[in-house]
Amino acid sequence: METEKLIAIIETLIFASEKPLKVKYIEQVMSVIDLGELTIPGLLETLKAGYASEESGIELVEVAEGWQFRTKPQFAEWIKRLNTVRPSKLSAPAMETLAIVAYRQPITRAEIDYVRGVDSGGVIKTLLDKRLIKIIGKKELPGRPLVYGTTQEFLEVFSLKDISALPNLQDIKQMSSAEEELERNQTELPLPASEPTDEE
Amino acid sequence: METEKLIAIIETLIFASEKPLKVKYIEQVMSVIDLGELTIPGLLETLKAGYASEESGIELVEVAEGWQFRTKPQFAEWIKRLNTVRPSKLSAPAMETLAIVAYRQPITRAEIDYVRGVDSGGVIKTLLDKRLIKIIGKKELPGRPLVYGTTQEFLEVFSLKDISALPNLQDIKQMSSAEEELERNQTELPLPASEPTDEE
Amino acid sequence: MISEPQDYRVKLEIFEGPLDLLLFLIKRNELDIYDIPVSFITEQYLTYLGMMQVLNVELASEFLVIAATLLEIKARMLIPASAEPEEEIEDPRLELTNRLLEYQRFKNAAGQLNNLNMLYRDTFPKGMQESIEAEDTSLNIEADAYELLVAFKSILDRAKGEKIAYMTVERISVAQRINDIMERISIAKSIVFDTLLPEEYTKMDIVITILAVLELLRLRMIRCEQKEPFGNIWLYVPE
Repeated sequence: METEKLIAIIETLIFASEKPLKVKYIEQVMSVIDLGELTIPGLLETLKAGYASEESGIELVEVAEGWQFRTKPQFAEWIKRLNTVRPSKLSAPAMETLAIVAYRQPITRAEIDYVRGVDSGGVIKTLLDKRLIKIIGKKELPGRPLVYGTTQEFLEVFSLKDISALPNLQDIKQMSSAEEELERNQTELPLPASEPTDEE
Repeated sequence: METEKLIAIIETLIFASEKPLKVKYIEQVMSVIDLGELTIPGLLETLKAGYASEESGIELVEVAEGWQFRTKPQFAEWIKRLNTVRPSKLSAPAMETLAIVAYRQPITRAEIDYVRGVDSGGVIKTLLDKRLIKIIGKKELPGRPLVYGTTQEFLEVFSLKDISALPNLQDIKQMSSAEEELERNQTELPLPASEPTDEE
Repeated sequence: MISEPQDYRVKLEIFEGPLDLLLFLIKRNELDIYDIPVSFITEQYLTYLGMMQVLNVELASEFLVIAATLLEIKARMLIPASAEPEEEIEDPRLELTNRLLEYQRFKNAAGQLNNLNMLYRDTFPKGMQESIEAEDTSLNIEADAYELLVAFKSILDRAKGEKIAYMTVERISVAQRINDIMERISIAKSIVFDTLLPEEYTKMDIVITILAVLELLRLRMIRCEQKEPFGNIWLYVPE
């Protein structure tokens, strides 16, 4: 089969998929074809480059551990003018709480409350409803509190390839010694380790 | 504005639209631009020709209600293959119905219909087909209605050791800020049957 | 409508909590976060709280907790460092400083998240779904148990309002309803279905009544007739 045809198949698979499409599923579907020297990731890159360079308003992006077609950000204003699309917005408290969950997961509500200095019950509910965070288990602590983490939808909404693609937490100078102290002081309220960015 | 840019705007509008997009909406959105000699229908034809001639797997079609992108028919087989390879999510009605069965089994269809407030025949059939629920007997009620319960496969899909491992309502208490309400209501799932299945 | 206090309230709510307020005060007064002048900041903080109270802004209890913390730190700062010379005295401000730094980091992180290409704000996925679907009865399903729980909870929430009051008052069984119907029909000989329902009926009443009628039909204890489409349904005692 010619390369163009292979790429067209991949294009339709991603196009027809409602959610970002994982490479493994593309590979499974196309396992009946002898690709020769070619690989699915290689073909994906070719397809992506085609959309990127072209005068197209659409691009192929890698999000949430899969591939999806999306409109290029510079066209957002035009699409919003169509009132059929729902714009998304998160309040400042929601964004802040989401950031804490994203960088400190798994995290309990008590820990979120402590970092924010205010009760976060309502905001957590909002984020759960929006499916940006989810309950990922219970902590081995008295009362077995629930612990929260981010979802696939979180990655999709923020156009992140995977959780490691989160922007680095900006380090504030002179923090390290202060942080060690923090860790030592946390006997009553255990917070997760203070270097969150290098997990996974 | 160059023609390419205009076409890209139209492309993203159609792409992002949830329904086939009418020309008049495109015209409304783009009414702020001076198109000069160009017309929206003309630009649409150019865009359509671009997709048609290209090696793309996608085409722009005009259906009764407007314009939409679709995969070209010759790729349908590949998309069908994808649907069998990729795990699917349960639809919201299916998940809802399954939840009622899981938490209130044994339960009759009339009871499910009542709780959901809509006819659940189709959803029950889907769940039976997927072997997530099964008929576990008949109820000692007039008409001896069938009663449903969950299956072994259900436990496997949801990674549950046994049915007692289902998370309970206390687990989501902290999800909501109105905690007390939940506690008060959790035994009160109103069922039409005279003998509510008050297991637990 | 008196809208003035409301306006103030909106302005003051830019502080998401006491830590946010403290950070603001430190920044506004160009203070060193690693060497916070506690007396000064406590005074400023309390002034702010006082102002909010004057404006009738309801304060979250956390604001008062931090006020107490500040006062406590202030008091501990006054204890002479030489009291126990062999022990290394910890700076009483340390925990608060760390909390503020930590909070600051996440405020920054929230800003960074906000700068990413957000779906439905900066970028949009395909709006329409393809309708090519394979008939799929496979068990190839992605699901987790909490989704199930959440679905169940939303059912409970939805079920709330309407019924619970009725439920407890009249939890009538199908058997009871059958007896009711038979009693009335033996007197009246014929009866319109709708009149079997109580004056204020719930969905449950309908279900139970229908179940009762169906059962009676099955047992041939009544006969049922509808004279025209969408017309009244009449129930009779069979001859």
